[in-house]
Amino acid sequence: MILLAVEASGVANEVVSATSGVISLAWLIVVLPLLGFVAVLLANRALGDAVANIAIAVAGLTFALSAAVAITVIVDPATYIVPMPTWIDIGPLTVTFDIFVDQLTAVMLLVVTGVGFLIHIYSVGYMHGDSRYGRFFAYLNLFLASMLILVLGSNLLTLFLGWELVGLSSYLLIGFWFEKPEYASAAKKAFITNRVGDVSFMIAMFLAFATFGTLDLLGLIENAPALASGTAFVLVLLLLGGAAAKSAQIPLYVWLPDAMAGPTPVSALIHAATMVTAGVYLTVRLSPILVMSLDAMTIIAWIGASTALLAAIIAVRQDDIKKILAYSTVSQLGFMFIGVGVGAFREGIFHLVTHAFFKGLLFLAAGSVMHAMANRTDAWGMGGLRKLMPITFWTSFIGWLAISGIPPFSGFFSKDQILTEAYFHGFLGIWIVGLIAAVLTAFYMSRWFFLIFLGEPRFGDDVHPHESPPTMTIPLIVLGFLALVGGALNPVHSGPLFNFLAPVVGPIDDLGFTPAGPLPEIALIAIAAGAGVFGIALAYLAYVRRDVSQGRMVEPIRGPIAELAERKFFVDELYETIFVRVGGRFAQALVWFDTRVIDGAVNAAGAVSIATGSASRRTQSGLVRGYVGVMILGALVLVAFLLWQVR
Amino acid sequence: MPIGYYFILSGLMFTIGLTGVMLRRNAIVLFMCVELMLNSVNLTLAAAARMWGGPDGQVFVFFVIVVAAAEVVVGLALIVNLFFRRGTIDVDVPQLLRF
Amino acid sequence: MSLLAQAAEVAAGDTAEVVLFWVFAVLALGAAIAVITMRNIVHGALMLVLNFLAIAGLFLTLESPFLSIIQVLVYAGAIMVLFLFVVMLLGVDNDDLLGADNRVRVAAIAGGGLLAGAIVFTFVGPYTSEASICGPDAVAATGDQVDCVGLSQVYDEDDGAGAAFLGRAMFTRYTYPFELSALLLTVATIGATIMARRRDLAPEDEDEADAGHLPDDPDAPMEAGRELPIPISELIGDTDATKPDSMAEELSQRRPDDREV
Amino acid sequence: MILAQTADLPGDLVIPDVAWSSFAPELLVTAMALVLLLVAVAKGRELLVTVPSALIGLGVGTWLVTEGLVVPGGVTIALGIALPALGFAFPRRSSMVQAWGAGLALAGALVLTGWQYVAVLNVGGDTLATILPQSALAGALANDGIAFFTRITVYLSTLLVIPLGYGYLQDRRINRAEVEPLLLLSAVGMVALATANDLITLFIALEVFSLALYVLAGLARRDPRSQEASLKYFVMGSVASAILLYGMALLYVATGSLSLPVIGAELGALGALRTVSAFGLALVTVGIGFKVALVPFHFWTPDVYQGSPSNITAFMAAATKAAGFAALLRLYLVAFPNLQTLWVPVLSVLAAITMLYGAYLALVQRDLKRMLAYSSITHAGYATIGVVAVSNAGLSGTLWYLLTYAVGTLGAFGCIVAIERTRRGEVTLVDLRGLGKTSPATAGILALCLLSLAGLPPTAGFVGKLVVFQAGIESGLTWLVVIGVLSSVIAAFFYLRIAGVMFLEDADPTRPLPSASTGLSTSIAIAATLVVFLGVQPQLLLQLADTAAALVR
Repeated sequence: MILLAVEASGVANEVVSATSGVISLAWLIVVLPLLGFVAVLLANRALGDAVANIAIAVAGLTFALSAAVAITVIVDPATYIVPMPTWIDIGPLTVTFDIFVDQLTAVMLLVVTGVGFLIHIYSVGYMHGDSRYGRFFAYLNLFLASMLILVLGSNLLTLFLGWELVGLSSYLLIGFWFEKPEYASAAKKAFITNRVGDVSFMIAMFLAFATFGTLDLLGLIENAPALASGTAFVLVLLLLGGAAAKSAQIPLYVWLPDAMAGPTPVSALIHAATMVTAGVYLTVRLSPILVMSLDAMTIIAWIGASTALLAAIIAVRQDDIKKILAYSTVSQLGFMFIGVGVGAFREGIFHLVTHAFFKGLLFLAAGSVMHAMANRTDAWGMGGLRKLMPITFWTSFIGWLAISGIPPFSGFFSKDQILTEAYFHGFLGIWIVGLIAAVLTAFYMSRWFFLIFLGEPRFGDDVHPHESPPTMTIPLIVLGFLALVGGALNPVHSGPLFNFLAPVVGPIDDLGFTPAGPLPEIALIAIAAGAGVFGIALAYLAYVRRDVSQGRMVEPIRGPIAELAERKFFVDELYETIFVRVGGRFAQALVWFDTRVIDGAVNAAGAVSIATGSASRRTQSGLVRGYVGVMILGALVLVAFLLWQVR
Repeated sequence: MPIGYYFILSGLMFTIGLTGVMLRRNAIVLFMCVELMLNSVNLTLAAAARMWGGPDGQVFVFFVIVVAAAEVVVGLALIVNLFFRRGTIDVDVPQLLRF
Repeated sequence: MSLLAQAAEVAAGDTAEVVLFWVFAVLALGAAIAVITMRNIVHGALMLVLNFLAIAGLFLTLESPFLSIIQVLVYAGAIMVLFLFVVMLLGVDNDDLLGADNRVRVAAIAGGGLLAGAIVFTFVGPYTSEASICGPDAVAATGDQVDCVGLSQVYDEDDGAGAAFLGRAMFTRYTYPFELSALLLTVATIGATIMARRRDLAPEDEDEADAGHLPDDPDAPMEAGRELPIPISELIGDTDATKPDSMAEELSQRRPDDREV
Repeated sequence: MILAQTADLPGDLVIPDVAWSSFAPELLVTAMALVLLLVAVAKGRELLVTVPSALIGLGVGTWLVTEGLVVPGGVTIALGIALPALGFAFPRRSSMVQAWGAGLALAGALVLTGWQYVAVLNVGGDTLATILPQSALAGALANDGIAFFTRITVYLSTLLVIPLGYGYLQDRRINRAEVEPLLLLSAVGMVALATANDLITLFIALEVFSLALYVLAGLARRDPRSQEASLKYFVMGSVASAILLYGMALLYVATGSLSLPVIGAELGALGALRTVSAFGLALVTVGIGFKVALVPFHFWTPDVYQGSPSNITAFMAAATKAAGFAALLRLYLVAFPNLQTLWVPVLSVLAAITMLYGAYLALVQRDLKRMLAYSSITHAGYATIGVVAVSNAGLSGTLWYLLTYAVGTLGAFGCIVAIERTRRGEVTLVDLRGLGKTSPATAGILALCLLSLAGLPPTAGFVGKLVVFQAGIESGLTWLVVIGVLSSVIAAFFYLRIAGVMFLEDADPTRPLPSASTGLSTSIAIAATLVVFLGVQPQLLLQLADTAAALVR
């Protein structure tokens, strides 16, 4: 097998302490946006809308610097450590702010700052006239800085710092239009779901420290082969918990669709291109640990596959053009996790990059459409925008074909390579699920595309769609170009990106994978491409041939699953019941305990009376004595326990 | 007299004081119960001093008496203030702070 | 040798100690029970005095005559006078505030009984054997029995009351707490002046009206909204009461329902 | 008579050498408290008091300098000069003199603490080591890391509380002249508690600051809530200290000593008599658990925190907790190390319950002060993790945690004071709506402090939690740390809720804006700066905490 042979090329990086040259300036990549954030906030009142220029200049500079750093890494591949001040130094735990730059970082840097820069520009047009225009750019800069801390941190703890800051700034950005209460609550939901993942991440960190005695990425990666398989299993699952929250995987994906409440550039930047990929980045970064537990990797792969499938099913019946894209993002992230889980780390990263291009593009296009349609988002109220918005149409066209996996658009290569790898690594079930998800992807994206752009207009005379201003179309064109040619990064399995990343991802070749079947690579490629075409064809039959443009329009996809999909499989309601209602009962019970029980003197002195509590609330007195009573009860329990212990 | 009887006696007195705190709502009686508890501790300390044949316990008794005096002064001032503001010395009547 | 010291010597003697212990013990316990059960505060206070005096007597049997004097002077003399003074000042000589509910009483007494049981359990045995009789007795402690050294040898001959014995420790080893106790009394004095001042001349006291948002009548119902704690569903939404009170409702409301145009 | 007697006594009477420098900061603060009391009494004739005390200060300072104690001498002289200067600067404004005097004394105490730290750390051949013996005054006083670090936390908190409450007290017209002296004296009591090396000192120090706090809680004498808080605190506090005292007495019965290290040694040698010591241990746990508010001995906390004047609440939350934990650390690590098998499980369970219970109940509070009270209960649980770790890392972790908690909570209460100044009554969540828009500075600082309390990086609270949790993991208390992390996630809910109300909701134009006096804004700003500084560059003080751990025992 050609491609199995290539995987053996893992040559370890040498570690270089960068004190001179471009890389030694890498700390500026983090500091610049931070300064930009502060500067924009401070100058907001004085400069008015002109502050955006500061933010954009900062983003541009950061991008330029990142490009320079990336070029250095390409020219001279190594792991660079830029020494920075110490953060925490207590006994065995030493944490520095050192900057960590290697091939993977370089890729992430380019994606984050590149897409980030484009979205800064796009926001000039999109956010024009907003009352908190300046503040929006400040938050964008803050987000950029947080994401870069995450990417450049040389230590799990600094990575975590970025991880939390990313959550915080995304909270601010999702809730940016807090005038609508549901937006504010979407922000809270996102933050809280992420906090749940953080528990897992923090425990993983403690476990890693207890196991390795260090939190340095280098130390972790070096010592990973010595890991016991049991520890590795637990550690990887804990890491997965953190990654799943940030990257919106089952069961923690629920926040992402709601997060669409934020301004569309935010959706494009945070919820498509950068923040949500943090989980993928984390797992790939720690892939040497991942490969120590194949069981855990299999779990990751299955979580990815089921997320890809479930989100794709839900997306089929969404009507909000941003919601469709949101579920599509969840689904595509599922593909990336499939990649990570089946050991196709580089393919996962490749898909991350192409996804950043085409999903960023699609979101921006959706934003452009909303801009034209006076912020409407219902796909059924659109149609026929092809002629009215030609640039948006053609760029969306590229994005649509890219995400549907049609050759030679970028998405085809990355998705196909993940699925092929799944097949060759013996994950037949995942390969099949992935194919189904790919068909569905092509289907719902075509539905999205057809409903918006084709057919006759289905909106009234109150809106007058028009092409967006150049600040918005230029980023569209750039991203469209990237989505078109992005596949060239790694057109075949041994492409340039693949070789570039080879030294930094886990050693996959000695894991003993066996192909799942006799199919040759070319057949797999054909099947993957066929899946995309099949999905598009289905959608064409359902939404174009059936003449969508008539005044009345009926959703052709029906049935119980479709209904379930429309209600998002009641996952929100389920969580609501579990956490909010049950949790609420529990809290109320505790409060009841703390007030009524303690409060009512009657119940003060013993568990006996607690049982019969409410009956004897006759005397509302006894506060202090109630408190004293419980204190004494506690003392009695303590005394009894300790006396029992010594006897 | 085995020294343990003193300990048991003072322990019982302490318990009585503690029970009184749970039983009574009158702030003054409540403080009396606290005094009872402090005194029983004094008895324990004095008996222990005798048991160990050292001065530490007796010194502690002395200091406990000082503390008790100081506590009573502040406590009674509080009660007087409370009585003039609210007209009662029932510790359970003021219930603005809860939940 | 002072009279008191002689009394202590007699009191701490074998038979006399036993007799006196039981007399004072019964007195002390009885008085203590009376304190917590008597309805009349003045009677209760007098019972407390009796209890203090009984303890003073017990101090005598414990070879600590100096403590006995202090006990009578400070407690029975000063503290109890203060108590009685306040009782008289407030004019609340009748206390009908005994915990009204029988269940409280049962619970409190049960708790007290448990604690008392634990105490008895702790001390009976090691501390109540023959070896624990104080003084240079012939019975040596065996097993987990505890020996009682007694104070008779450590007192100087001319220090029958143990004052020098106490003072030596207090002003050498315990100088620092002694100084701290001076601080304690200062704090108590300042505190009492702040608290008990009927009217502040300057600075002006807080206006009565300023506290007007609170019900003057302690039995008045709570302000609206303070009665119940927050329902937890509000935690995720915001503070606006008109909102749907759950995430799911919000989500379902947002779902566009206009598929048929 | 007594003198004659001592002359005749045999040679076993050793009057201890008093190393005044061992408690120099407390002396300074106490002296200032007394001078301020005199100033208060002098009423308009402050110079009559300040000039003589300045002369005394100059004299003592000069003597100290000639004795080679340059730093304490310098501080004393500086204070001596500052006193009449204050009188001149604020003629006929005794409350300003009070505040400035108290602040200066506390700043001086901080300087002296720093000096002591350096002195003790330079033990190698330096003369200062003899000036500051490890245990001064025949062992009544321990000069170890717990003492030093708690001094920093307590004096710093008090220093921040004084400007923080100045305008507030004036607004509510409860700025009695005795407030600052009481604050100073209770700070001294707290530090004395942290330095106490025997049970008597420990108990008296506890009473000193408790009595002061009972009074301070009831400072707003016409506010029934303040009255109620004071009474409740007093009743429960005195019962708790009686229980603590009985526990101490039982320890004395068991070991025959009141000195903590000796108790520690004796408890190790004890065989069958562990019953009495276990009994004592249980009761001491109750008493100290009450002071630091461990569930189920926490019930006073919400009521008292809510009812007391806000600046006093801030003081209670920040400083009392530090002092209480200092005593807890010393008791359990110095006196009870041999009973570890007994108390480690007990305290671990208490810590677990405390963390969860506090966080869960804070969720459903409307009143901000009450919410912070429950949050303070939660934080007591986190700090306890460092204690049950029974290691140097745990010890330094707890000390450090208390410092981060103190600055965070002071900042938060400072913001509440700012909001409360413009209205009467409690501050509820509704009062905070849209504060991010109308008063971004207050809202920003409050959010920052809350994030620190929630333990989000890069704030001080994160480093605090990290250090404590790490110590817990190292000692194999993974389950406790997991509960801690869980509880901190629950806690994030309500901290975030406050931030959300401020930033993601519309302002109510009828609500008055918060107003901060110069002093208030200064201390809030300092607290916020510390929150960030300790989060981003914790190194300096972490090192101090680390050496603190090395100095114990």
